[in-house]
Parts: sequence; structure tokens; C-alpha cells
Amino acid sequence: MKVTLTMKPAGGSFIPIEAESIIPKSFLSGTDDISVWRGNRELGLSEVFSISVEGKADRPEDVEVIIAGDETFRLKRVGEYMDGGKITVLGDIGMHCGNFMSGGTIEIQGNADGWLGREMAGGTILCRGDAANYCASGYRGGRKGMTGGTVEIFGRAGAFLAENVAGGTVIVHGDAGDMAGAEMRDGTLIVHGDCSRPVANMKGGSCYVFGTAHALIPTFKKIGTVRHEGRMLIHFIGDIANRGKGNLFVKDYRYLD
Amino acid sequence: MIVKDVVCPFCGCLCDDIEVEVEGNRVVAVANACELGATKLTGERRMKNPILRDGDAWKDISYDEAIRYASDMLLSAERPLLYGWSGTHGEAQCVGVHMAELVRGVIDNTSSVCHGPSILAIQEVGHPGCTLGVVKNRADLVIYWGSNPIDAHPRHLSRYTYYADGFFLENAFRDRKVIVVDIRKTETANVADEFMQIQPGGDYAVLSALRAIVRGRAESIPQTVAGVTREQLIRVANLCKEAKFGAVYFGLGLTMTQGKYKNIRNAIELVTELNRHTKFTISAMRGHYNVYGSNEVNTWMTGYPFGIDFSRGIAFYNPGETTAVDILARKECDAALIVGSDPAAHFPRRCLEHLADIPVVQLDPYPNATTAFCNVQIPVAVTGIDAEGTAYRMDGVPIRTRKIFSTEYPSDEEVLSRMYALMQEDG
Amino acid sequence: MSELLIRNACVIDPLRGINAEVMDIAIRDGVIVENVGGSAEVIDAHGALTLPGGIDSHTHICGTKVNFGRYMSPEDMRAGRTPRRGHMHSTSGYSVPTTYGNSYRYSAMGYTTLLEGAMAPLEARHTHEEFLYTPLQDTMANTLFDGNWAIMEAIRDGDTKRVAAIIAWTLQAVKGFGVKLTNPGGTEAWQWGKNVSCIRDPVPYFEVTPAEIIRSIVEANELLGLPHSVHLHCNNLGMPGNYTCTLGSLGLIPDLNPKRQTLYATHVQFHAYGGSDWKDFCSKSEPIVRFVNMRPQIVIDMGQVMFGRTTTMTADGPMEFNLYRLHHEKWSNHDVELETGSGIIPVVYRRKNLVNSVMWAIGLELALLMESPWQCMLTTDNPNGAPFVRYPEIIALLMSKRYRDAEFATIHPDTGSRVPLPAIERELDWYEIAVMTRAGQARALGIQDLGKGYLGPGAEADVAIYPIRIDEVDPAVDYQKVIEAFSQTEYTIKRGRVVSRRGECLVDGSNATLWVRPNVSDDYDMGRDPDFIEKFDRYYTVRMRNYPVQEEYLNRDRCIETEAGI
Amino acid sequence: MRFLMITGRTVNQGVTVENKTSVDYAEETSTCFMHGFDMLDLGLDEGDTVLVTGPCGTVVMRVSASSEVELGTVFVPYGPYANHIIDADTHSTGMPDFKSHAVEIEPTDEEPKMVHKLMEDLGGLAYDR
Repeated sequence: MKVTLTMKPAGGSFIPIEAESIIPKSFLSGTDDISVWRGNRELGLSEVFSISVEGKADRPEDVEVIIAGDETFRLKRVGEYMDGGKITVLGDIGMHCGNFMSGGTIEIQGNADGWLGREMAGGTILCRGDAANYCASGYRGGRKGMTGGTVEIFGRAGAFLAENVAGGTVIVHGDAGDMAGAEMRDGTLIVHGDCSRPVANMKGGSCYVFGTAHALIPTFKKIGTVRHEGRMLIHFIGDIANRGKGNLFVKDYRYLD
Repeated sequence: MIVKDVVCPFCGCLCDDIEVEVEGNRVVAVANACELGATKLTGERRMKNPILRDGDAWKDISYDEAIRYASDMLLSAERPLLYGWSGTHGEAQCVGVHMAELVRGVIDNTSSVCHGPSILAIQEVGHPGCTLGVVKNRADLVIYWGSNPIDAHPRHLSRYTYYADGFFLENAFRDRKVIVVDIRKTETANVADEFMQIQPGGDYAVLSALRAIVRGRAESIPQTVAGVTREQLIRVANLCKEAKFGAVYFGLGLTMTQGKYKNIRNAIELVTELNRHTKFTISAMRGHYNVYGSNEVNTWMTGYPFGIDFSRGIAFYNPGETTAVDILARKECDAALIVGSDPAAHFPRRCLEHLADIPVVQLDPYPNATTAFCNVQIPVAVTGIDAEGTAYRMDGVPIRTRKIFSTEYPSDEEVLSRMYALMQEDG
Repeated sequence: MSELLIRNACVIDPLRGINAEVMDIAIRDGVIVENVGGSAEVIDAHGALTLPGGIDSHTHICGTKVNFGRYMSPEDMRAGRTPRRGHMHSTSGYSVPTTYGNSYRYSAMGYTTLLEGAMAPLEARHTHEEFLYTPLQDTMANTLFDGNWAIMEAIRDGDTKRVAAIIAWTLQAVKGFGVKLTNPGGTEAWQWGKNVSCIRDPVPYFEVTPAEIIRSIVEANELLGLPHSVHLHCNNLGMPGNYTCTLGSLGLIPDLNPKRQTLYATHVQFHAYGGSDWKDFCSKSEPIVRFVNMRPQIVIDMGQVMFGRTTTMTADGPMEFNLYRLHHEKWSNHDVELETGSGIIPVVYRRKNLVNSVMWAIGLELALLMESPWQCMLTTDNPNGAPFVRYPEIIALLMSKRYRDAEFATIHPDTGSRVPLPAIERELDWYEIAVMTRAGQARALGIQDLGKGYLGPGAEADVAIYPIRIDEVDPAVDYQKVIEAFSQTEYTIKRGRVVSRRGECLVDGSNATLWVRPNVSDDYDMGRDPDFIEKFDRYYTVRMRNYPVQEEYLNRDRCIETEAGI
Repeated sequence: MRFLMITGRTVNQGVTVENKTSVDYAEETSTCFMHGFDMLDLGLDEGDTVLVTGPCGTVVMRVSASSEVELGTVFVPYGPYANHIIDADTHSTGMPDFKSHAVEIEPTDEEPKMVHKLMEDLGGLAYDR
């Protein structure tokens, strides 16, 4: 089954639309009962989107949802609790895409706003553009971030990337922002470009920075160099301030001294 | 007439030992207050009556009309923002929460641009704190980190720390050490026993280094950290460990710099670490008057201290998404009610550009910068001068403010209650 | 005049000795009367179990510490969120719900009166503000005196009357109800980062011992003729081997009051531990219960632990720091000048954890081994042992050996060798549950004379009608039905009004705050005592005039005046 | 010249904050405190005006020498002038970078605007000017 949702223009309104109902599973029983929220107003799916459905499916794995339109950046919570199937966003997507996701694939052709894949437990998110702040992070209160699955960003990532990450793999092909992997507990974080203050206060897990780690936290202990996938990387253990035993591998680093 | 034990309505210290001399409904003299408090208590230039923007002119309207306008505005909005609240009393804040719930709007207070990051940090690691009197009576070491009380909380030093004798410190000036940590040599730094000057943006690194040193891992620290020598870091760590009772007071120097709440988290974790060695507490230098009260009220009413979005009926909290600056800058609200604050003076310009585009109602005694963006402004009594109610001090101690004199102005609570009543009828 | 008649109620009313009699209850203007007129509104209970409104004699629902528990726990708030609906405001939270959340959920369970277990006098106004937003229950606050400087100085001087006078002044000033001692002496020591290990350790500088504090304040409490006894959270909470400390503390208490106990020892589960460390940790419920069974002057509450997530919060600051060092989660602490302190950390009690399993067993053992239900109240020390919404499960565990065995099979396998629980056959009956959840509380708190805890003429019309027929359900077998019935009333009636129906709260509510004003002679009026005033002005950071809680903070003001013997 | 702009509270800002239409408030919050050497570099005397360019626009302020600020840094009392050029990006924390903004400063002949004029520039309407 292929569901195409083409977003109608909103005439200048920037009020976000909460669309946690947009997950493959929802479409198994038609589109009539699906609603989304613009601010405090509940709207039928067809008030916001032109809908076209091709084919049939009995299980979420056989559903692909395609989201199109110029204002898809206003859509929040798309793919929340998704457990199978596929969502493809042809443009940009709003905050909280793939929250609590446990299976399936979300592919975003444009940029993703904050909290992409927050508290995600499984599945795959591919973002062809940039991801904003708190990608693959946890929720306020220091809860665990992503615990499983994969998030791959082909552009840059914002601040607080993979905060509190506790499992799974996060790959950023461009640069990452400040405080990447802060409070990391477990899992793997790979940044191909530069980032600032990586894995501050980390407890465990592994972080790779193939560019330069700026303003490196001074409480990581250098223990040598290692060869990793053809690169020579400097290996640190930390965060000592937090009795941490995580591994940080960087190609290059600078302290704020 | 002299009124004693007045509670100062300016900053989060809520000094309650102020004496004012009143003539009619004017304060003619103030004793015990700092310059900031005295100016506020003697302030004049109130707005006389509600005003409505009519094209490029202002016209006077009645309270009834103004309240009806606000009620209609909030009821018809899809995502109204109810912002401010630090300049008013708890009773009004409670009505505000009920209104936000009813119209399914977003309610946020000024802590999102002062100590909101501190709250986010506390939510991650907790908060070892105490009331101000505990510090006054016991602390032999006080650290001001990224805070400058001489300018922002002028009586903090004399009432609670530097010059304040206490039960276990008969001569505080002699027996209590003060350390100032800042990126610039502030007035407060000039009176400190030790000044640790940090490169801008370096607080986090310095805090991490101190934590490692307190844990006995000084050897792994580089020679200098963000402009501070390892020797000084070790000296400061030792001063902390050797203190019988240490108290950290941090300010916007930590909350407003890069990393925001991570700086505070690190400071709290340092203090927690120090508690394995001695007694240490940490507290935020809450700025505006009853801002801490707005956090308290929001918390018991909604579960969250600020940045609460009721659009979906239930309370949703996510600072960075549900906070005023973000919502305004991203044009994500379609009406605003402002109470007890002045966002136009304190928010970045992009936020003001959106305020100019949407209907705005403000409750404030004075014409202020936000007035320019209002469709309606409703003048109210000043909480702590001609209205009374509950305010929470920066350390969580609730105090009932005194009314110094009476005026015709309704209080925030009265105006909001009338709005709420209308909204319940229509909503 | 408003009249209500409840017909065909199967009433258990222990304070009147009524055990499962089907009868009518007549209510006029919020009070139970002999009979009402023909135009009265009628509720037919159809033989359902009908009890006096529930009373929680030890819960943490309002005030600085509770609110800080909320403030620091956005993750807890994500659970239990409900929107505004009808007369109900939105709610959030599981272990530390918002005030409305507490009030609605307690009301749905039939509770009409709540005692906040710990209020720091300096921050009393905060507790009362939150009471205003806990609309469906009458409220009262135990007031903390464990580290009060003026009191410790008076004890050092051997002046019990002065101790009483300070308590009297403080209670009336802060609109407090009873006297609470939390880790007496320990909260002051903690302001130096220290603690007292048990009742013989002197408090730094003040050089008085917890034993002296307890004894003197118990005497002072009785001198003032307060409705409730001293309410004690013993020293050394949560530590292996602490039961000896608990026995030592209980042994200090004479029998001074013919109407009620002389000491209410709270959350005793946390104080009934054997062993010398966590490795040989075990239950010592038996020696504790043996001791209390012989002493009518002592009432305890369970402090039951239930498995799952919760938030611990107590005035016992040093204990919370120890707990933090075990769990290494978030930790908050708040010391209050000249008075007391508090600490908060979130915890998860796990079935697979041996210590947690032993704790779970101990609470049940206390209730099952205690001969008289009047001496053991059903609590979790909400939310410390578990959120109060778990009470129905506890009731069912106490009523069903089968349920206990089923649960026992799921906990840590070594628990059996450390606790007597598996050998205990006793199953409590409906009457005993009614004692432990309302009648016993009313007597222990000394509020039955105010019309609380019973359903006879003159009583406040606080009634809970549960959707269960006790002649049809065998709780030993159908424990699931017991849980369901106690989770949600058919009707909760407060002051003669139906406030909650099948979990839906129907009115805005207007509670009463019960507080105590002991009348003392002028010589013992601390408001005029030069030494007291001078020290107040010098060491507190609020002015003495700004300290008392004003009447604006009392919704319906129920002041209890006592004639003090000083 | 590039500077790091820091904002913060001052006594004068606090004293005038309840009277935002006043000249005193405008003067205080449009003051750009600068190290004396930096002023020399820019050829500025006490009270000269500067054009400050931030990520979101430009604003005219008046410089004042201060021994409290480091070389390369300026301090501006918290208020509408600094906010006229501060970026609203909070990095999803709710809090803008009030204390860490890179700005470009150059001498100018323009005078600082009054607060109400700044507000009108952004679409407001002054009251009681």
C-alpha cells in the first residue's frame, strides 16, 4: 500500500501541526478516522492533506507513506511510535519525527527539525539534509536517549546530538554542533566532520570524530592512538569527572585553553 | 504614615525588612532597600486607564471593554501564548494556568530567559540547596559563579553572605571566604578573596576540571583550562574541600552562555561531589521578583515549572519548543497575553516582529516597551505596592507581600479572574 | 438546606462497632443525622460496602518538598496526564502528581481527609497554598520540629514548658496540626553534612540527644493537649540493623494519654531492618511488633513498599544522600534555616532486588502480625514506598494469603530465608481494613471528636460507597475484585455532596484546613518573649511579622483550640 | 572590528527598568562598555557612537570605557538595544545566546534611537513617547 499525503498550503500560518497519527499502521484501516491537530484545533487528515491511496495492506510492513508539499516542516511527531513500514518525506520535516520509533524506516529528503528520533528504540532513520538539535536524544529530566536502531544524517547535526544516548548507532556525515553525545551512556556515535565538546560527562559507549573535536573537555584521559577503518585516531577515556568509562576517538582535537 | 516590614517587589531576594513612608497613595521615603528596590517602590508614571490601539493611534477604553477584548482574543486563538508572570503574585498566576488550560494555549514565564536552563539541569541531576538563612548562619565559603550581586542583587552580600553575621559566624567579614568566578572582573570580583577569571564559554570545562580534582584526579588535567591555571584550580578545589559549609550562588553567566543548562548541571554535579567531603549547597540567583513563584505555581498546577503547552488538553513540556522565544521567533502562536513582564525589552528582535503581527494584550501598571506591540493594555495595581499576594523568594521561601497603600487599580488577579469568568461563560 | 439519604448501605463503622449492617444513612447540610424528610435526594447503595470517608494519616501531597519532587521530574509527569474535563482540571504525574491529580485520584478511591506528613514552618505558606488546590479533601499538616534551634536550646536547659510554648507559638503561626519529628537531631547535624546514628548521639553544638528531643517533645505535646500525638520518623531510616534504634526510640515513650496513643511511629517498614549490612539484610518485623503489641501508647503506620517506580521525599536529608550514593540518580536536598531539611530522589523498587523484596515483605508483616488493627495504619508513606494509588493492591494482599503467595513467587528467590512472611496465614477482614484506612486514623489523629472517621449522627458526612458486595465476594480468593472495588468508588461523598462518581469528579470542591491553636498563658506566649524575638530577628532571614500564615490561605478555616497546661 | 558581546544586568539598568520610556533607561541600555585599548584602536572617545552589527541587524550605541571588560569583548546592559541584534536561536533550550554573540563594531555619526523608535522599526506603535 502506498499512501501519498500532499500538504495543502496554510496561507501564511506557521502554527505547527501535530501528526502523530501519521504512521504506517494507522492507514491499515483507512484514512477517514485519522485526525491531526493544528494548535488546539482537531482537523481531519483531508483538511490538511490531499490524500491518495494505492493498493492494500494487512500489516504495517507493507505500507509506505509519502509526505509531500512545501510546508511539511510544520508537521510534528510524524512516525511517533512507528513499529514497521516506511515513511518518506520528500521535503523538510518538523520536530519529533520518529519519537519512540521501534521499527521500520523513515527517510527524509530534506532537513529535519529538532528531536529527530527522540527515545527511539529500533528501526532506521535516514536524513538526507541536516538534522537540528537533539537528534536521537532523550527527553527532559535526563532520561535515556536512543536505545536502539540507526540514525544516519547526511548533512550536519545541531547541538545536543544524541544527548543521553544509551544504545544504537548515530552517524553524521557532516559536522555536528556543540555538546554532541553529552551524557552518553552506551551505543555508538560517529561524526565524520568536526564538532564541539563531544561526549561531555559521558559514562560509557563509543564516540568517533573523524574531524576536529573543538573545545575538548579537559577531563578525558589520552591513552594512545589506534587505527580505525584506515584512519589514525587518538583514543581518550572518560569522562573522568563523571567516573565514566566511555571511549572517545578523535582525529584531531583542541582544548579551550 | 510609616509601614514596616514591607516586602521589596524588585528582585528574587524579596527583602522583607523595608520601611516606607507613605503620603496618600505615594511613597515618599524608603529605608533599608537597595537602590533598585527604592526606585521601584517610589516609581510613578502609571498608565491611567486601559488603552486600545486603533490604527496608528491609541484610545482609552473601559476595563470591561478591555477584559472582553482579551477574553475574545484568547478564545478565538488556535495557539495563544500566555507569557510573563514573574512580576505578579501567585494567586494571579494560578488564574493564568486555569485560563491556559481552558483555551488550550501555551503558558510560559520569564524563567525561560533567565534560569530556565537551571531548571533543565535540576531536572537531570537534582538540586542540593538550602534557604538563605542556612548560608548566613553557617557558610564559611561562598562562591559567586557567573553572578554579580552588587549589580543585580545588591543586598545579597549584606543580608546573607559577605557582611552577614550568623549564628556560627560571629564575624562573617573575617571568617567567611568569598570566591568569584566570572569572565570579567565585576564589582563583586573586586571584593572577593579569590577571583578566578575564565575565558568566555569556558565554565563547563573549568567545572569538569574541578570535579576531577575533587575526585583526586588532578594529574589528568591540562596545565590551563579555559584560561585558568591548574594551580589555581587545585587551590580553589582545596578551599572547597576544606570549608565546613560551602555555598555556590550562580547567575546568568552560566545560564546564558553556550551549553546553557549543561553548565548548571556540571556545577550541581561538582557540588554533589563536594558533599562526599563536606557540606555544600548550590542555588540560583533568581532575578525578577516572583519568578520563582511562577515556577512553583506552574509546577503544582501543571506538573512543569515553565513552557507548558495545553494545545492538546494535557500538559506538554519541552523547553526549546514550548518556550516563548522559540514560539515567537518561529511564528508559532497567533495571540499573546503578557502579564508582569516586558518581552519587547528582553527578547531578541525576531520575537518582536511576530508580536507586531498578532493580537497582544498586556497587563502592566506602566507603559513599557511591549506597550508598542499591544492591541490592548490594561493597567493594574503593582503587586507588593497597591496589591498583595504571595511571592516566592529565590530559595523557595514564600512570603506574603504587604499592600502599602490602596488605589483604584484592580490587581492582576482581579482582572484575570474577570477574564476567566467571561471565558468560562463563552468557552 | 440540602438533604441526602443513602439507602441499603452495607456499613462498616468501626468507631461505632458496626460491622456489615445494611442500613440507611441520612445527611443534612453536610452532617449525618437521624433522619431526613421525604424530599431528600436518594442514593440506593444496593447493599454495597459503605465506609466512612478514607483518611490518610501520613502522606506527602503538598508543600515545598513535594513540589520540588514534581519540579525535578518531568519524566514522572509524562505518566498520568489527563485533560481538563467538566469540573476536573488537567492533571499530570504518577508518583508526584499535581495537586489536582492527587485530589481527584484520592477522591476516586474514597479518601476525604489527608494529613501532609511534613511541613517546614518557614515554608508553611507553600503547603497551605497547595492545600487550596487540593479541593476534594480536608487537609492538615504535621509541622516539623526535629531540628528547631529554640527547642533544642530549651531542651538543653531542661525547660519542657518552654519547649511546649515554642511549639504552641509555631503551630498557631503556621496553621499546623500536629508535631512531626523527622530523624530528630539528624536534620540539624545534616546542615553540617553529618548525621546522628541513633538516639544517644549528641547533636553537634546543641549537645542534646535525639532521645532527649523525643522525650521532651512528647511531654510538651501532651502539656499542650494537642489532638494528635507526636508523629515520629525514627533516626537511622533505611539502614540495615536499624530495628534496635527503633526499639530504643519506642522504649522512650510513656503512656500519657487515655484517649489515644502517645506516639505515632510512621513508616515503620523503613525502620524494621536486621542485619549488619546489605548482604545480610533481613526483616525484624517480629521484634518490633512484639514490642508494640504490648504498648497501647504506640500506633504505627506501615510505610508499605510496592514494586515499581516512585519518588522518595522526606525531611530526612542525610538518609536521602545515602540513598543517592546507592542509586546515583538525581538528588535534591533543601535545608531550612533553624528548623529542618529535606531530600528527594527518584527510585525504582524491583522484584528481582533482594533488599527491595525484603522491604516489601516487612510492610505486610507489620500489618499482619500486629494484634490490633487500631495500632497499625495502612500507608505507603506516599510516595516513598509507592504512590497511594497502590493502596487497593495492599488491601488485597492483606486480605488474601493466596495473593501474597502468588506475588511472593515472583520476587527475589532468597527472600524466603530472610522474612517471616510466607509462614503468616492471617488474612485481614473487611472490618480490620476499615479500621486501618479510616477509623483507626481518625482516632490516632484525634479528630473523631470533629466528626471524622465514623458515620453516626453528628459526624461529617464523608462517605465512601465501594462497588462491591462483601456477602458475595471472598477476598481471600477474589482478590482482583477487591483491588477493583477499592480503586474506584461508586460514590464518594464529602460533607454531604457527591464529589466523585466512578472516578469522575463532579464538583469544584472546597476543602477545610484543620489546624491547632493551643491557648497558653501570657508568660508562655513566645510572641512576647524577648529572647525568642531577639534570636528570631537575628538568625532568621524573614521578619517575625512576616512569618505567620495569614487566614487568606485557609479555604474553610477549622481551628482547633486547646487549653494548654502552661 | 570583531567583538564578543556580553549582556548583563547593571544597577542603572535595574533602577530604570520600570520606566522604559525614560531617557535614562535608553541611555543605560544603549551603552557599549569597551576596553580602553579597543577604543583607541577604533579611534573612539568616551561617549562616541558606534554601529554594532550582529547576526540579526544593526543598532547604534554609545561607547564607554570600562576596566571590567577584557580586550575584544564588549558589555551591554540587558535591554532593547542589545536585543535588536541578538539572534533568537536558542539551540532548542528556550534561552538565546545573550552572553555570547559575535558582533562587528565600527564608529558612526548616527545617534542611538530612543526605545520607542526601535519598537516602531519592528512594527510597534509608541505610546506616551
